[in-house]
Amino acid sequence: MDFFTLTLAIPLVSGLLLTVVGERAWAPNLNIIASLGTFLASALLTVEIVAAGPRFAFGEMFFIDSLNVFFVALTAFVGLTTSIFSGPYMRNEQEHGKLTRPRLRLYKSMFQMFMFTMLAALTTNNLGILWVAMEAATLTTVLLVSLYRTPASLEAAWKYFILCGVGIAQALFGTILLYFAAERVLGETGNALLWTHLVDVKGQLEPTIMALSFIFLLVGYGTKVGLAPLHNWLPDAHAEGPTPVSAVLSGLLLNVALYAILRVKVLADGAISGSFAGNLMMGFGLLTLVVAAFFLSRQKDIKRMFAYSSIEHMGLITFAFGMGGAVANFAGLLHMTMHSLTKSAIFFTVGHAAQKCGTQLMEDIRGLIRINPVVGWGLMLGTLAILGMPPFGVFASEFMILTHAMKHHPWATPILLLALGVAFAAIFGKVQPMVFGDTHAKPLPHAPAIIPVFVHLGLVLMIGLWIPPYLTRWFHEAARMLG
Amino acid sequence: MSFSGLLWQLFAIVLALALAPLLTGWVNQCRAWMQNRSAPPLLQPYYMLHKLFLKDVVLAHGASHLFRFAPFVVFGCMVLACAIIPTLSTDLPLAPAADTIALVGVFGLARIFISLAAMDIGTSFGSLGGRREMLVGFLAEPALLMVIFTTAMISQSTSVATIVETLAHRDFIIYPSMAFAGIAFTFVSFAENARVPVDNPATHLELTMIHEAMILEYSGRHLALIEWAAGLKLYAYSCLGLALFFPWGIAEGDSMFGLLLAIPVLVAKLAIGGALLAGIESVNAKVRIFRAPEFLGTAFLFAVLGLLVRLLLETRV
Amino acid sequence: MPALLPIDVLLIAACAWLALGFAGLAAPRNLFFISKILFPLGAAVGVLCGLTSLRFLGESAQVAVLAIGLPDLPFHLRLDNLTAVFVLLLGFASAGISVFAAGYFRKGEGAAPGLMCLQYHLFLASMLLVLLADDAYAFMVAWECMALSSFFLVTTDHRHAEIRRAGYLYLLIAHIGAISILLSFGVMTAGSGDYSFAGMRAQALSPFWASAAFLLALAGFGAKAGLLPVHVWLPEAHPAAPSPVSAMMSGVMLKTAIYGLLRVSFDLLGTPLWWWGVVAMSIGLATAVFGVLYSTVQSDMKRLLAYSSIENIGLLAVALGLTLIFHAYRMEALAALAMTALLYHCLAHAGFKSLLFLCTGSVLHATRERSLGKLGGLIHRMPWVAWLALAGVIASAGLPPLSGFVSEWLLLQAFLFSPGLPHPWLNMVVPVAAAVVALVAALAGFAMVKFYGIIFLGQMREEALKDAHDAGPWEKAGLVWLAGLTLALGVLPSAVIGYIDAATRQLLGAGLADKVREHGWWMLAPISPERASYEPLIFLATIAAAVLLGRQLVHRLYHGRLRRSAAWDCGYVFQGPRAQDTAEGFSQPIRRIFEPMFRMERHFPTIRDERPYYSVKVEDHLWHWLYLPLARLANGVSALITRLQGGRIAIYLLYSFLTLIVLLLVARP
Amino acid sequence: MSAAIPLSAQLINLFASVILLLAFAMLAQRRVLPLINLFALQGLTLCLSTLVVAFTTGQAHLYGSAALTLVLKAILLPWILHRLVRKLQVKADVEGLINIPATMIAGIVLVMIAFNVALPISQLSSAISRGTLGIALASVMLAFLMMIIRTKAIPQVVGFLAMENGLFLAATSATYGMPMVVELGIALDVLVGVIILGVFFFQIRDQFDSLDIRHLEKLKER
Repeated sequence: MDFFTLTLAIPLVSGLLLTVVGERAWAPNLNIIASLGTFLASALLTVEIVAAGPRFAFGEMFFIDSLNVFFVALTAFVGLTTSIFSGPYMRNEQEHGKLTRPRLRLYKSMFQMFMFTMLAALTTNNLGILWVAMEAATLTTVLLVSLYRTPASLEAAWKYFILCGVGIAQALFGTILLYFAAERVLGETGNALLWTHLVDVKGQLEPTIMALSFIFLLVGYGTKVGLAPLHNWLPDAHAEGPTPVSAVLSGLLLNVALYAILRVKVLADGAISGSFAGNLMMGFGLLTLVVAAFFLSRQKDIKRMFAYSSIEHMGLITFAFGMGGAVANFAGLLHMTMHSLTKSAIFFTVGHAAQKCGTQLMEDIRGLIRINPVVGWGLMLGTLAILGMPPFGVFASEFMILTHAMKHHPWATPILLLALGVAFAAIFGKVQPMVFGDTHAKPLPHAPAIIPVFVHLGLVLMIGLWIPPYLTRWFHEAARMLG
Repeated sequence: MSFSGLLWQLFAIVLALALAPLLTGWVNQCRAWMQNRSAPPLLQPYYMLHKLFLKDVVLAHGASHLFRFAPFVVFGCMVLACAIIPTLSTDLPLAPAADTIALVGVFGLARIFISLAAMDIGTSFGSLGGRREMLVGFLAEPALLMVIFTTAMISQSTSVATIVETLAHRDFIIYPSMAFAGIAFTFVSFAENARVPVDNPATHLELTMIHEAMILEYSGRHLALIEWAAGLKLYAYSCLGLALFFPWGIAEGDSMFGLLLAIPVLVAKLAIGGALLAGIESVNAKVRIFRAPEFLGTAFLFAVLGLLVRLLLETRV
Repeated sequence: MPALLPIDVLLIAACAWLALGFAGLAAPRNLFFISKILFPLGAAVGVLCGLTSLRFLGESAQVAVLAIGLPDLPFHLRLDNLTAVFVLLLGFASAGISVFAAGYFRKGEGAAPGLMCLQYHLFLASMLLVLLADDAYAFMVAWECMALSSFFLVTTDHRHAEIRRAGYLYLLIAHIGAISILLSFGVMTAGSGDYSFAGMRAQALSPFWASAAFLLALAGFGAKAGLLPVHVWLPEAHPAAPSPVSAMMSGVMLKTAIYGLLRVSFDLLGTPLWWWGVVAMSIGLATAVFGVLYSTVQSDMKRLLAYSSIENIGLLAVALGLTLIFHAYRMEALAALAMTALLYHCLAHAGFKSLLFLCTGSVLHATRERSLGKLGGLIHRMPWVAWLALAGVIASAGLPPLSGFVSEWLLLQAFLFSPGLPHPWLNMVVPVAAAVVALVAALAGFAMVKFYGIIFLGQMREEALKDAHDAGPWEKAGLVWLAGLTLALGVLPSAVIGYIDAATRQLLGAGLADKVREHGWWMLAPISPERASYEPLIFLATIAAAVLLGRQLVHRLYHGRLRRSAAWDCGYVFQGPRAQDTAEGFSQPIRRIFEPMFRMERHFPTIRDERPYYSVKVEDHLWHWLYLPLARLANGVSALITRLQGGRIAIYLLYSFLTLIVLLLVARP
Repeated sequence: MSAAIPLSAQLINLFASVILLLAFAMLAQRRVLPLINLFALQGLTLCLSTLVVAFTTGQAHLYGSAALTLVLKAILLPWILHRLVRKLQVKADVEGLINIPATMIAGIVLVMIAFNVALPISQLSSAISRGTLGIALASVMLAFLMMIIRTKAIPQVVGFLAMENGLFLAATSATYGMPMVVELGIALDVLVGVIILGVFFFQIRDQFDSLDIRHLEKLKER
């Protein structure tokens, strides 16, 4: 068995296994072990790809290159830390009476299934399968979002399902159009949806169809990325689901959706002269950034607020990829990584904080630093990191995006900076009183798993100061591939 | 700098110390005459100083070391001021130690110390006096600086000696700016020396006094030093005014003749100046304390106007 | 083994500070270890920095590239003379503050000492890195680290809502300033994509873009320095922080902003335009007047000092403006004079303002009181602090023979020789600016007398003040060090100028040192003794001689008798502490004269009041005219945008639908 | 002109038109059960159209597609929906947000837009499926419109499924079918989705005592 098969098989098998044995006492450990296995396999796969270059798997069905192997590793890593985090978190939820054992079983198995669908979406070579995997990811997460079965969580899940379902239907139409365009070049060989084949002939694809197809795909997958004004499901789903789910939604699912857009953008760029796709993405990115920034200041629920922050960052990343070119793509990839790590770390601390204070309302969360200094500092540093404060890595990528924008699209710079400033004012103004000040909250029955937070933040800090050379090489290669 | 220069410097200081109370006495006498009062003796200030030195110092319970230290500092500052203002000669060894800006600084230093000392006991009048003194000070100081700037621009120097040399020994030129500066300077001197439109040295009327309120708690040698310093300040201002606006007669270099001639000229100028001062004081009424800022504001404006006139009209002179 | 270059020494110093910080985290509750070992070591590192830059000054620049940073933009470091002057400032000022801090932090106050130690030393290290940075990324990282670490220090006592508010405001404005700085750097690269300072120097910008870069830098660094109208954080943050931190922020951190301005306008941008100077000068004047006026009317001792810092920053901006004007017209000798004044005032302010803030720290510790209305008479209980504070007060009031006067003197000299500018309009305006500077200096005296008189002199306004105690040995040592610096800067100007001249020469190509050295070390005559001279030592000696001689003579000729009695006070009987001026009372004339400058809320007692009282609250017009409307605007926009999320799924679907249709209709490749 | 069009293409165009017609009918239908029936009918038409394409092009896997469509869209899903309606005792009347004529006008505008958008593509297409893509796009948009204006959960889901129908039409008729594995995946997803939705309906009814999605408007910004 090679590492790639393992990477996909472990979550699938363990997900199925957990539906059966998920109520046992050791099931959480199985969840962690499976995630660890996935992570190790993906790490070894990464080593292999970095050493030996891109490869196929299962015929031409799967294709792993330097672009997606990096997302695979990131996904597996955040999956691992989230599973570690969710252990004590879910136990606390259970003791608070919010979840029953069958629900926990559902949670664990769906978590693994979700990991599987995402890894599949990332590694597949077939744009149709990509669509299928994305839809499957939606379905698994709908179940996760509605895990509490409260009216609010049902409402959130319903909206999530309908909006993303409709969105993804549009993506399917886009895929069909793409196939239509490809078929004219590649013929009815069954290869017309294989990305590796499409890339080879991207210059010959019909531009009109490709433009139409890209619009559908952008609107479709963009719904899942959370681009304004298609983002409305996102804050609800983040706020009402369990916190580990918010962490993976923000940290991973949005990335995967954006990854799908990136793959298509490469084709659209090849087919359409000029920067049609890039301009669209820049427009959406800016709009999203500004809208999300202004949403931030009126939030009362902590998870909603960070959900909007995710939207904001997705906007920034979309803008970066929209600009295109080696530097901007590099910065976009780096920002995606940094955002995943930081945002999931923030959701970990937010989860503990909300659990401690028994509420997600920010005005009732106070003095975290006094109940649990580690959680308090984690939230504070995480927030500062996500706001783009040096020396954290988010600043490094924002610096590159901004400087690149200044060079090539100076008109956009004031808008970017306005949004970043407004976001800073809003988020920091809300987080500071939560972390600081006095409180009356009591400690929790199960000590929080706080190591993931600091592992994430440590990585983010390291990248802010020093990006390891192999990582740089890797990013460069991926950025070059994106054109 | 030469030995004789040093001697003349010392002589200038001693002369200042000696003449200052006399000037105060002279002004008081003139004032009394003009106001139809019987005048005190000309040497009255000397008697007073002597008597005060003889007396014990009665110190309030709450007085700190700063309170006891301040009179000496104020006195020292005034001595320095008199030492660097050319009274007899422009060739003073101490002159480079402080130019006109530093001179303003010296007055400021003295003011700070006397105000702080006034606040030290913690009485109502003390702090009132300190506050008012600083009020007068912050308005008078920039006005004085502006006057000095005007003269400094004419002479391209801030050194008092150079200014005097330039003004006195060049060909006679009418500087309109100097008229403005002169008026401003007169205003400032009145305020700084606690003279009538702003303050009245002869009364202890609680609600209006400034200088006297500050030194209410002083007695004995401390009071003597402060009074002496006040005399020195008047002397210094007079000499500065004379040096800036009527510089003729001040010796350049240390020729014996010039210096000897300078003494009577100085005395005469001071006598006239003192009489004028008394005259102005007599024909004016003391203004309310909150009119003082207007008075000084006018002075400041005049000084700035002088500067502008200088720049506008005389730059090509 | 090659000899250690100064830049290496400074790098090691930065690492040492970091190491000390993390050492504190190793034993976060061990107060003795942290305060008596780590902080003094930090002070030693500070002295090392100071000495290194003293040794370096005058040499040619040294560069280093670190292996960290962005892949194509590793950290570039550069030690040149401008940097060295500010490192000198940082090293020597921080040494005093660290020693003071060793005695200042006590058990059970605020955060864990180890955390404070980490933040404090991180703050120091990042300031050093700001000065050394030679590319935009390293600079921004260090700059924001500085803001962050100081933010955490400001909010040490975060249980008070107003301290949190102060911290928030501080970090927000710092961040916005940082954005502006980043933009300025971006403009300076001129699209070359080379973000190292060397790359920026190599660019020749058009006047328009150069001006844009300058104005952005002025806004960005101004936000850090506290220039109008982005000063609002300063009077909030300084009082909120523990006193050593206030001292560090006011004394040192604000100067890094000045450093940045100098770096941008003289080093990176090349030749300035004349009107930049006018802009800087106007803002500086407004800031100085604003700062000093508000400083006089404060009732909180640390706020008073904070506003006084704003005033000093204003003066620095005036000096900067003057330098720019001269430099733009190639009047290098005068530019050198103005810049010397600027650098000198940086050093002087670092010394005396740190000293004063530390004194308030000692007072705060001894009395737990910050409000001027509840202090008084502390000279009896805290003589050390009181007498050392006097040095700071005199220097801050800009009076001879201490440090503040020298820089003010140099600045006025520079103003005095401004005629001769080829621009007639400027020729008129510049002297008026000098008048304003003079006014500001005099008002500073007012504020300082208020500060000193109300805290240290008079009767104690509260019973509890009788238990106040003088500062401990560490605190005294720190205060003495800073007072010593203030005195040294005051009496040895020629020597100091000999050192800082290297920076002037580097930036302008002209300096004062040769002329100053001609006339001996005791005399300061920047152009020639005929034109202007100042000999502080002789000045001081004359006054001292007069004082001593006077005292001796009086005692010898008459007597030295002394007795104590109740105060006279015109025979007024009720001489309780409440008869003294309050802080508000003392500043009443200023409020009255400059009434339009303040936004006042006053309550006057009436005859019918059961418990009559008088109160006055002074607020900042700008807050109401600029900041609140901005906040309202942002809120309004945000309220408008939030309507997007109305909860109805049909509407959400409609958005999606319309987006699609619009794109289908509009978007064409 | 018309003589040039082969029979198969005419048939496909016919079926496509029927699908569009049914989409309009669904848009106008006020009651739930007939709505589901219309949906089943649309599934059947889709199946027929796929069969024609399969027959014309001779692609074996399109027969599979047709069978899949028949089983899933014409039989299984309508049956599930019927059961749901019975079990949940949904009121028969469907309330729309806007009235039927207005909806119709909007629908016509949409069809015009869709045809316009699809026009350049149709011109590129081979003769057999000329125009179908526009019809497919139009029915997708009509289904979309239906989702927007319906306030009950079940009609909304029917709209969602009708949209899938439109997509399927595009996939089979316009492009001769996607690769089989993709079609299978899509079908599986739709099936799982409907099952999950069914579970959801019960939960929503339990929580809100109604399937009116106007109850689901609590989560919003205030």
